[in-house]
Amino acid sequence: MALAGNAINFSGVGQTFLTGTGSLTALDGVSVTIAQHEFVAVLGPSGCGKSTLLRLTAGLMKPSTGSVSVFGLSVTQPRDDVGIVFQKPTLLPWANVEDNVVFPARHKLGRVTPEDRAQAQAIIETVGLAGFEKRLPSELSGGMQQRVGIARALFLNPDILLMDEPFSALDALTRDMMGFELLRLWQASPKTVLFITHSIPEAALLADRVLVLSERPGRVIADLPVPTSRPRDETSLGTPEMQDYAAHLRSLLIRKEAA
Amino acid sequence: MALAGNAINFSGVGQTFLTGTGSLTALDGVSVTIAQHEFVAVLGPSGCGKSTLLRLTAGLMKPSTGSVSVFGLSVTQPRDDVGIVFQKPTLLPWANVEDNVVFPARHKLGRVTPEDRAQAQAIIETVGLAGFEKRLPSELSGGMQQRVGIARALFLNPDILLMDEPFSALDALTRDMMGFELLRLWQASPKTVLFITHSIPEAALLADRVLVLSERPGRVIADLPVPTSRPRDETSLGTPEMQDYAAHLRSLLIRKEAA
Amino acid sequence: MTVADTPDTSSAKTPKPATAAPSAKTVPLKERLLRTPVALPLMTFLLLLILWEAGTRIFAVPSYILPSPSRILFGFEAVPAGRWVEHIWATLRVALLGYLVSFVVSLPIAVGLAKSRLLSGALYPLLVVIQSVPVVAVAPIIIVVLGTGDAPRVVITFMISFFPLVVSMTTGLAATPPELIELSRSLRAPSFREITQIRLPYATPYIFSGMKISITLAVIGAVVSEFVAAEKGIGYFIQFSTSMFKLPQAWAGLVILVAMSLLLFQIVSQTQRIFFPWSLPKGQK
Amino acid sequence: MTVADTPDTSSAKTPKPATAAPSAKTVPLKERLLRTPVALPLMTFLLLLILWEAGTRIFAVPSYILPSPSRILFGFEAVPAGRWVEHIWATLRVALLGYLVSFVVSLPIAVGLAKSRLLSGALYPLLVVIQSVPVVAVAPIIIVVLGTGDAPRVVITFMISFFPLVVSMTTGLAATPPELIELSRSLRAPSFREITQIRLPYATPYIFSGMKISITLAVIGAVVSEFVAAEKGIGYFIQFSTSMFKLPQAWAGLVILVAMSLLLFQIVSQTQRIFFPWSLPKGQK
Amino acid sequence: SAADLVTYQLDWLPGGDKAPIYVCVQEGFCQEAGLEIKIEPGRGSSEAITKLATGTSDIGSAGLGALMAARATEGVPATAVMSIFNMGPHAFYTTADTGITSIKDVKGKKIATSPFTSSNVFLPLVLADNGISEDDITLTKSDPGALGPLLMTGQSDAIIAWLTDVSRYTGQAKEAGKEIVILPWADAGLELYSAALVASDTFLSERPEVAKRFVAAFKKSLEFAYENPDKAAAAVAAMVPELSAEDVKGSWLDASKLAFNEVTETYGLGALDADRLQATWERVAASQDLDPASLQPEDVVDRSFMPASE
Ligand SMILES: Nc1ncnc2c1ncn2[C@@H]1O[C@H](COP(=O)(O)OP(=O)(O)OP(=O)(O)O)[C@@H](O)[C@H]1O
Ligand SMILES: Nc1ncnc2c1ncn2[C@@H]1O[C@H](COP(=O)(O)OP(=O)(O)OP(=O)(O)O)[C@@H](O)[C@H]1O
Ligand SMILES: [Mg+2]
Ligand SMILES: [Mg+2]
Repeated sequence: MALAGNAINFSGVGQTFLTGTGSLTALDGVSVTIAQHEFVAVLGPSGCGKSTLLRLTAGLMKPSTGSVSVFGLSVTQPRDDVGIVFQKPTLLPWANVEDNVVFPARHKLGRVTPEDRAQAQAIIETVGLAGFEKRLPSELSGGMQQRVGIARALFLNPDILLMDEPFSALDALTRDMMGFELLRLWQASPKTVLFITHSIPEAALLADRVLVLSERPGRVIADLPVPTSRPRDETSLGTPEMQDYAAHLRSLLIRKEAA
Repeated sequence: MALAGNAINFSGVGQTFLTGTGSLTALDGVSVTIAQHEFVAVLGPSGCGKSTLLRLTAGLMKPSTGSVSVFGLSVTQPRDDVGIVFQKPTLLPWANVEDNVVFPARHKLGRVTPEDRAQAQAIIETVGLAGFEKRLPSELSGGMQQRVGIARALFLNPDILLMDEPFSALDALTRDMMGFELLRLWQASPKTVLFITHSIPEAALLADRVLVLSERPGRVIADLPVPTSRPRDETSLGTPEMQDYAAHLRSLLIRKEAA
Repeated sequence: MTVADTPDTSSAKTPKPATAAPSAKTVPLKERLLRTPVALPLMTFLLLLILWEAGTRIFAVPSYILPSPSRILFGFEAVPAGRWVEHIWATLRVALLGYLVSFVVSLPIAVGLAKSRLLSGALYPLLVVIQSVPVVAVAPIIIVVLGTGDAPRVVITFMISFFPLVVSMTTGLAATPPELIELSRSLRAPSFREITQIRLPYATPYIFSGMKISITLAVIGAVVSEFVAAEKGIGYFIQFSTSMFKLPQAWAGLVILVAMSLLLFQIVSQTQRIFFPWSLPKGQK
Repeated sequence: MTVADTPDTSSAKTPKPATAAPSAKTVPLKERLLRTPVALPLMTFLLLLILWEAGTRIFAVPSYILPSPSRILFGFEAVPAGRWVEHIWATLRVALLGYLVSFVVSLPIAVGLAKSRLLSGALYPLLVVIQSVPVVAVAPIIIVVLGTGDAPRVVITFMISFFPLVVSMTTGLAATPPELIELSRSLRAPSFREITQIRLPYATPYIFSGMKISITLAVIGAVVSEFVAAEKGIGYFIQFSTSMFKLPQAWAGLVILVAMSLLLFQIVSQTQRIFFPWSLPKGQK
Repeated sequence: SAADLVTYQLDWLPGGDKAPIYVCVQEGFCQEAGLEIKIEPGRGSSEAITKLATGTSDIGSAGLGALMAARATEGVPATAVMSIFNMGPHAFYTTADTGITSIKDVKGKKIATSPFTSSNVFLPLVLADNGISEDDITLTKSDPGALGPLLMTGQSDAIIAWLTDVSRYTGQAKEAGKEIVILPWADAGLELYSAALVASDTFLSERPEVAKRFVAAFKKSLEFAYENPDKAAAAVAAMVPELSAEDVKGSWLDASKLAFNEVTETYGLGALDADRLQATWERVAASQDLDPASLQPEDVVDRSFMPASE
């Protein structure tokens, strides 16, 4: 896949929150560039600032220091070409699955066309929720809810897809299936993906590159391209090359713990 | 470890929900016996009724058909000797970490002793939240919140521990650490554990036995003892025996998909 | 350890498993009673009526203090049916108009209060002022400025009923989960759609809570406005009958007034139940 | 695609990143103003006062329709300070007592309503009845039964102010996440602790929303009770002055009444802000 | 021995027209009669009569018409023992610029009245006496406080108010630069008793001696107040801090004309003349749609508590 130009650029990004009991630095001096159509996974211990990094990219927050730019323009507000899957499903409790998926159209443009509905139907099938179109979120299990959230983010076919642990609530089977489905989607209509995860195999299987963040304040302690070429499948993880790679990632995460 | 008597018994358990659009059978004919101090993991696709099984065991729900008994007594209401880790963290937003952990004492008995606080402190350290005792849940990341939920379930030192995907929101590192910590706790003070998870390696690493549920309506399609003896560590998963075992579990889950 | 024989009696809070799914039609009587929104209150009222009648008879309560239900019944005959209808319509019209105005005015105010702290600081005290001004004190201005038609009465009704709506709406609009607001911002949707498609639906339970309070206040407002300026209406009728010492007739008016409040309250409740069932707490659907 | 120069203007809803953490003390003026709960409303009031004074002068509004602020100022002199204090204390006492009674009575009722649908069906209509009965109509009974002390006035205040509390509390108690109720049930905690330690704290935002409405209604209730039966109190004073055609003096009473409402409202708001900050929506802490 | 406690019920808020009872307290007439007085403000005649009937108060002022209606409809246990105002206080108020100079002129005019004043029930009778039908006028009802403003701003041509408020409306008219014109209904043939001293039957039967002493002291106070309006005003102002002596004096002077007039000269102060009572009842019955036979006006009064005239 051709990587043309830069999609996302962090330069010297730091983020400090004011809390009730003082201030808390979540990110510190993060400088990373992500190329167009690149699939980058982010690993890091809980609370290190991964979600914060994603929020900054989405323009939902302004960095305390440094700057974030997307397609060469400084990010000062949310953009049209970015889709987000949140860590929590955050569905509309009063809308059924289909209405939740087409919600971006209704919300952004104020109307939902029959094409939108057809498109939604296709995505709902992709995420394995066919037959549940008319169910309310409260009638779904946690994993099913998260899949609706993913479908919603895909709905507008964004150039950049920001995913905050999208598969953590899914069962192993669905997780793998969704992972490969995501890869298929990504190859069919190329997108730049920033993918936060807690799973080393998942990162290794899906990404072009993996960023490892340190414990809070989050800094980039490693930026490693995945050694295997695409297309990948379940067996890809079995190669010694990949086993080493996964072990290296693991050691990076553990090393931090020891420090 | 000596397995003395039966802890949990499901016989012909089925559960049907009334929904807005009809009825939905979540579990069907589940008959399983879990011995005392046994660690049983439950795998199954999303929405198959795993959380429902746990709720039935906890006495939070009555089965539509069949019966559930704990220590030989039919479960008709919650019991004192059962601790639950919910799929969502469900913390009290107004209470800090420590107060959330000691909440079972305050809620059940109406008072919190200094010993309770000391006990809570020890558990908070175990789950890696030392230093966050006075933080409110809203100031924690999702993973940290889940760890508070685990600490709370451990607080009353229950005989039976019911855990609903307790580690799914944790990062890989913490996840492993917590898994081994759970094993240590389990060995130090033996408990019967019913552990729902989406992760095959996790199930294989932690459990004595793994139950695999089918897609909805959930039935037990496999009940397989883990072939490796304890104590286990990271390397245990690497043995060919375990590789086969994991592959078998995976195939069971996938076979269902094909069907 | 005690294990009760009758299981799960307190399970009203958990999702109800269909314990007997196939024979779901044999709903127990207690359940069926609960589902009828009319039977139970009716029984309560009948009981109270009987107690009331018995009490006034046993203690020989003079009817100028508290007439017995049977005497109140005669009060209804004091006025021809057509005249009752006129009175009822006068009060109902003002109450509904005032309620409407309250709703229409409260909505933008609540949106403003919820979105802007600046506005909130400036506006909230003003609202409290309007809410706390007793109508009698400002009646002269209202009447001189608005004349003696429906207008002053609607304004008075509005003044009395709008506040709970504003407070509940504002609380509700601010209670939306921040993630959904982020979703809206990330879509760069126009701000009004954040309101209409996310905040307002989320505020629905709060809004209905305010609407339930306000609807009864609107009736009170209409009555109070009739004390201040009217020649028709149930409030006017009650006050007039009292001043003529025609107490059974005044109490008949009171009964109608209460029935009107109950009816309107039920309409608001049922509107929520029928059109916004997801906004009801679990177990009340 | 347009990228605005001034970023993040609408970020009031998202957690505020400390954009300039080290120099956090240089809070911009706008922010500082917003944090002072007094300055902004005060400015609004001053502005209104000036408009009012100017308006009455320019249009030569006679003082028997709307007295100007400067004339109202003279109204304060009509009565010696000690007498003002007596009036204020009489109203404040009844308002606070009635509010207290409302709260104490509403709490168990709301718990009952939230926990039992049977009770709910029987009780709700009764509450609506109490709420919708105009005080004037039942004042004679209340006075005959309770005498002429504070008691009838407290009861009237209660009747006027309790309803929003019940509705908000009930809504709030029913809004607790079902998972937490399951936690409580799994601990087999006594039912009252489910209420005190889970449902009530969860209902806090709703309860305060009700309390804010109720506190101003309690003042209104005290005033209305003084219209019906009193020889002291701000409401009595306003009624008295109005019936004596002393409008500036009545308006002086009105000003005091409004100040009292505002103060009590602020006390409730600040109580929430100080003691229950977690119950405030994000961005208002 | 300790003084007897008597609770005196006003039929409205304190004011100049209620001066006698304040005189009774302040000038010591009540004390001389061995009475200790507690004054309860009221909210209209019906409310006052209810309080008297239930024994919450012992004696007080209330409209005789209201008492008759209450007796006829509910048989309340309260009785009039003395008349205070022997003329109806009802009147049209208008301003000179409207050109209304007699009651006949109100035909076709816009008239405002307060919603629940007893004047409203007599209005049709007065109009009929003057050959006007109710349809000939446009009647609006609004808060008493709004009547003055409506008249002064010209939104109404005339208002219906009581003669006890002459000085207040005159004051408002002056502020508006207008001249007030008053058309009392009594001049146009509406002859009836208005405020009377009404006592609880319990009070009369259980403490008749106290009642007698009170009525005597009250009558004395009434006379004193008429002769010494300044002292009367001072007595009210002393007990009601919200009122100044000037305010009180004006309204007492207005009100005292209802107690001291040609009727008083004919029958004596406080007298309850049988014919005039009958006339009052006929008017009340006609206006409130009551059966004239439902009440013997004589049953409503008890003249035995009046002091023997000197
Ligand atoms: N609004 C906020 N106010 C105060 N602190 C915050 C806020 N948002 C995040 N934090 C803190 O910043 C740190 C990073 O948070 P973030 O949510 O980015 O972590 P994360 O890496 O996504 O964690 P997880 O993997 O558990 O989701 C955490 O310690 C958290 O407590
Ligand atoms: N209260 C309820 N009312 C109706 N349907 C329900 C209810 N609770 C659960 N269900 C349905 O029952 C099925 C099983 O639910 P359950 O939560 O047990 O699944 P699960 O196996 O835990 O799923 P996940 O892995 O996604 O958490 C789901 O299809 C769900 O929609
Ligand atoms: Mg996160
Ligand atoms: Mg589950």
